[in-house]
Amino acid sequence: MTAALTGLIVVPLAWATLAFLLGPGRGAVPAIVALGIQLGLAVNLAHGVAVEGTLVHPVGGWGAPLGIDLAVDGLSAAMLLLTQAIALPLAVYARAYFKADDPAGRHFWPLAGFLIAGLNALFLAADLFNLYVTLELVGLAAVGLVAAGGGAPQVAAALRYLFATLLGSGAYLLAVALVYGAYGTVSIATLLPLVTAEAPRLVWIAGALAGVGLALKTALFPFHFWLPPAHGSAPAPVSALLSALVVKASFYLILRLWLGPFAPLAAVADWLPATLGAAAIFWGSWQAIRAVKLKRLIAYSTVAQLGYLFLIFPLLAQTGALQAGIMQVFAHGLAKAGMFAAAGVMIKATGQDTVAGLAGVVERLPLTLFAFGLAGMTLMGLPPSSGFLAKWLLIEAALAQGAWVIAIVALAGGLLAAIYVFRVLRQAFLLAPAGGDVAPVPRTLEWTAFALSAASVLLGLRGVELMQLVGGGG
Amino acid sequence: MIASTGMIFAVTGAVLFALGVAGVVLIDHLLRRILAFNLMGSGIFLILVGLAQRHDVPDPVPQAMVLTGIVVAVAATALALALVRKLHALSGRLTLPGDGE
Amino acid sequence: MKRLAVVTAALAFTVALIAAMLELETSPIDLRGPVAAQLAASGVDHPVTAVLLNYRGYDTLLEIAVLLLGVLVILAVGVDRPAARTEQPDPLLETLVRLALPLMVVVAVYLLWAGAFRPGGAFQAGAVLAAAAVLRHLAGLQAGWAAPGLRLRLGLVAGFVVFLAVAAALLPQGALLQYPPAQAGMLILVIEAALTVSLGLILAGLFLFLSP
Amino acid sequence: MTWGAAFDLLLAAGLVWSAWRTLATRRLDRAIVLFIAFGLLMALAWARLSAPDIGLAEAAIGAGLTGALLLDAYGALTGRREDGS
Amino acid sequence: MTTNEWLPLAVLASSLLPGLLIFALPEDRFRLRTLLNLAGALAKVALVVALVAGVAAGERYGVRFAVLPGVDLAFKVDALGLLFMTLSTALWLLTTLYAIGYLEDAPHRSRFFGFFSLCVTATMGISMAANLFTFFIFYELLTLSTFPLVVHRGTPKAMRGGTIYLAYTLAGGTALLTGIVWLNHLLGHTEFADAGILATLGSEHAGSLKVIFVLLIAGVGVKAALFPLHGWLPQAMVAPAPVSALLHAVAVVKAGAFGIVRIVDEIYGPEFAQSLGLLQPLAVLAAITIVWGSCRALFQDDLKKRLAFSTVSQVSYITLGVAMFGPLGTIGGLVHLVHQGIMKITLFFCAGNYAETLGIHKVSEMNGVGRRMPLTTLAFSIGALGMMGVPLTAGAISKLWLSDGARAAGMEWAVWVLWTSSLLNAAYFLPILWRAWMRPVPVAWPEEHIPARGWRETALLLLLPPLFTAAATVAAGVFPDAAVTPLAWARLIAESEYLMRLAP
Repeated sequence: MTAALTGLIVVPLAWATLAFLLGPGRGAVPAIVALGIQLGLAVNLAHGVAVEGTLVHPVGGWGAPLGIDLAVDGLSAAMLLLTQAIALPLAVYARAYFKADDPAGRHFWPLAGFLIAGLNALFLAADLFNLYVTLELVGLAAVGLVAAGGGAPQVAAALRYLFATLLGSGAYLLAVALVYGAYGTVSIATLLPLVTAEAPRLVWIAGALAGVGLALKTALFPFHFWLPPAHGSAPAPVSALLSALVVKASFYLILRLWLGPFAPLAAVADWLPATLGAAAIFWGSWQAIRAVKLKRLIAYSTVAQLGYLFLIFPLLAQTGALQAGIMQVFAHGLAKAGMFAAAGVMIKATGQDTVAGLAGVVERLPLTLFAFGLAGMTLMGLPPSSGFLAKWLLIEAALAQGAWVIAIVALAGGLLAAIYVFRVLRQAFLLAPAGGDVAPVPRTLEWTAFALSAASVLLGLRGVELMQLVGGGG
Repeated sequence: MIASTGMIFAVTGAVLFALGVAGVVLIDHLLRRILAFNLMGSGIFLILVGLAQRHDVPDPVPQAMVLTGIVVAVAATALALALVRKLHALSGRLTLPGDGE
Repeated sequence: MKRLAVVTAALAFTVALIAAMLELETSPIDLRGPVAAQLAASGVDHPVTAVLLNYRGYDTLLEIAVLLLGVLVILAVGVDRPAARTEQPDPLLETLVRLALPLMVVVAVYLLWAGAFRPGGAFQAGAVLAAAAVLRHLAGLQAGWAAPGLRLRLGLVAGFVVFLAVAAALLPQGALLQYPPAQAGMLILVIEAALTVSLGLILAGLFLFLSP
Repeated sequence: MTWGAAFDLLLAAGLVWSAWRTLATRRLDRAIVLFIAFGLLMALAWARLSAPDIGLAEAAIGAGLTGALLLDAYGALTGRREDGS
Repeated sequence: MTTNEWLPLAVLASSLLPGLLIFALPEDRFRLRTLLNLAGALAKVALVVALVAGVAAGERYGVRFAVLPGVDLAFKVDALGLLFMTLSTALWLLTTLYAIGYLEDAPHRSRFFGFFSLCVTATMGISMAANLFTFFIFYELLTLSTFPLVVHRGTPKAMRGGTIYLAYTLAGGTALLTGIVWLNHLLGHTEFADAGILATLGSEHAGSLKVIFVLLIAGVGVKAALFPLHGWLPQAMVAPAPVSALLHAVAVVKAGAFGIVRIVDEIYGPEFAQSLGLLQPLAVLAAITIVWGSCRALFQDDLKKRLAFSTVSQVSYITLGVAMFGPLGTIGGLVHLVHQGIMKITLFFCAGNYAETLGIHKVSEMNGVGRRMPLTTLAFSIGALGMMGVPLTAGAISKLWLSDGARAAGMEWAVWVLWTSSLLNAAYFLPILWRAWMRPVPVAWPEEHIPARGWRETALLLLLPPLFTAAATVAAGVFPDAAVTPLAWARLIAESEYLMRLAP
């Protein structure tokens, strides 16, 4: 288990470095092999946690608060599992997606490697300052992936993204500074008993700063402004990584702090995130419904889907809500990765990134459209899909605690999602325009997109293990 | 205790942070915005060390953290400058296009 | 309008923050004690270096990754630089730099070695090396770097690789980066030496990869 | 109030002023120079905070390298640059 | 895994696997596709026969998988489910044959038959669902898998129809889901059981249970085309004839009606529903739908539209029967579930034949078509007469039991509704028959695709299915008391729902 835990950090760092050494455009194969190993490690770790419970690893052997601890519980084990499970197929996808001469792909592998290393390190971190470093690692890698070899729109989007992420991590770092000032430690475990509802005002300010900073990184409404350009203009594999995983990382951290050290303070504000989440659902869906570009539509759908994650906060008194949140993280992660992958195929084939340009895709790329449809099912929360289970759990938790509004918002969100998903499907089912020819696309792209989307649906047929894993942790 | 060196610079840090954030939000010129970010960062570092040393007893832990922070900051700055220069080379502009969409 | 709102908000925040800082009592936990107590086992005599490379060495490891990332993104963005400046830099500066360079290298080595027991260490040493490179560039003795060849790439990652390798190799000790007290000093010196070179190259690269 | 405290306050004032000018001054090149000055003052502050390690790093990296980067960027951008706010 | 556990899964697989394989097939593999279709359909028939025999012999079939802690994907095969399953299996076989003939060298057949099989899989799931959770899963799956069929032609008109269909069904699905989760929250489970499961719940929940009932019925009412939720059905007429058959007789509408039966009889239970005073309003709603649908049908010149509104009216017979307190009504409703299917599919097959053979889409174009296509028109006439409830047809049996049920439940007015409906049915079917048989043959048909060869007025695969169902319509009317008729099953089911023995 220790080997798995540390391996999830060392292995990606190693192959990222290797990819850099091999030089531009190289390193796909080692990356894919390594990601296969990482997936094995994550499964092993999740199983270990499910059996033996939380595991703490004192880096350097000192142990907190002097040293830095790594810790894995059900929650982090689940996130690690999701990360590797999405990263592997996306790596296969990216290898086929980037042609040798594609400037956007020349530095993809080392950047992706550091990104995934950062994500794993973040999910394993149990130290507020160490979390800051991992946040920067993830943030800068993500910005780099958006900007890599891009034109003016990509670079502008990357800059906007960079400013958002720097501002966010700045607020978070100040929070860390204040916490250290107040308690003399940044180890979450050590802080846990120290922070009480009678905490000094400085700690409340810290909590607020951390919350705002991380909400900014998670693109929670109204801080979503940076997401659509970044996720909408990046190459498909990058958009997929960003939408599926990166925004989830900062959400995970919010959840971690909310349930952990800041729990005594969180109670006062629990309706705020839910309200913003609801706003995100409606605003994001509305923007997706009227988006002209396909990837823009999907990016706005991410804004909306992230809203669901924040609906759980007032309900966290019962584990059902946490399970609903994690199920939604999985559902959206897998589905959105699949959807961006599918969109990438359609755009490569039709040569344009517009919804209108999709007419006749059903004849040319049936498998890809099927993948898009399956991912759409999950986003709409239609059965049998993990999105449906997430919706079911959320509504049940809401009813159990008499929070009708949340149930209604969740249901309404599903219908709105249906509008923008079927907007795409309808267009694709239209008869192909005469002579509108499509470029050939590698089958690998189609199949990986399909695999991700199918996974998001199949998880809807068996969520027990995942729920038990999270029920035990968190 | 207010007159302690640590506290003085912690307070200074608070002012610098606010100044930096205000600059980041209000200034459109990208190079200046990067300057503002650096000011914000310096403010945070001062608070981190100053607050921890508010009794003027050196504390190596936050000092080490700030060393880490400074290095991260310079990496971020260089990265930002690279993007700004690329954007300028591609579009000739030194401000971000407003959300047209 | 926006300006006014932001400024008032910033002021209000500052006041609240300062007030809250002033009313702070002494913190329940004080790491100075443990830091000093474990210093003997840490392999170095300078507490900051002990924290940086031993107690919280893991942070530093990831931080080097962040630095590498910086270089990487600069390369990935592919800044097209202005053509090399043609006018000759004045010979005085040139000779000054020529004289200063060896001195700076010496300083760097000293800082590296000093870091074990007094202020200094890989970061400062690396920074000095980087400064030297930048000076050479400004004096026109050193062209900006194009896409790095294998040797340069090796140099850039060497420190990180050594650090990571040591961290992983120590896993059998029980934990990542768990130095055996006996060899701690030696291992840290090895890591710092490698880091000094790489940090020098990386920090210089942040500049030279952007310049003609 | 001791001399030390007085110096600290002076230094603090210098930091805030240089920071303010960095953002407020009209000319960009001057702003960058002010920022470098700010960095050097920071180095002093670190020394006062008995953090010489940071002082060294700040001087070399914060002021030196960052300053060089900014000036270099400024040089590269002043080809065709619109004037920002 | 025991036989009794995997048999239900085999029923699902027998259409799911062919469906998935067909998706993968290239367009031109005509024979292999046909083989897969028929193999699947026949295998399913065999399985169903086995199940019928087993259930009749008191065997219990079922299997469940945990999806979430405390929430199971659960299947069971009981008399009620089998009634629906048998109907759709038999009709699926016929519809497949018909569709093979109908889609001769039409484009995208792989896609069509793939989703076609998924539809039937969903229907099977609905019929075997052991709790509302499972029911909902397949209910929504049915929605999704029918959409591509409705928009199959890819014309803007088809898109409009498909969009309206989705708007109704997805909204309905949302209501249904709300009701189910709420119920699950109150009760801790949603398992179907004879005579219902809610009676145990304290009276303090009466209020919420009424609201839940409305939500659930609204949810399934959309597919059952219950007034005022029927708007999508006439719009969905843009679909090809086999799809219409699927929508109206085999799967969609039936799934809705079947859902109403499950909810009323096995979630609330007749007694409890009656005690909450829920049955009367449901009956009234059904009655309104019956009359309204018939009235609208009167004024449709488009043949398929007229048939569609007739469906709206006829399906509510089932709801009406279930809403009558007492076993007789239930029997009537269940019998009609089957009979309406047989009769309506006959009519749609025939409508399809007219369109495919002679390009006839409107009633006004049907003059003398009986001379040109006597067999088809004969089948059509039988179906139409059945709809009116003319003696010696299946329709007569349904109406007989429904009327008895109405009297037994003390709902005399319902009898009048039934009579009114019969008259209206006559009013919109008889003119068609008159035109078809009595009017002279026009100079030219709108557009003749298939020339007549001797007695074969059209392609064989188009001709046989309607003839077969027409024959079934008559058979069900002439020998209602034979051993394994729908009626016999319906009696068996009604007995279990009311936990009683009926006098033979």
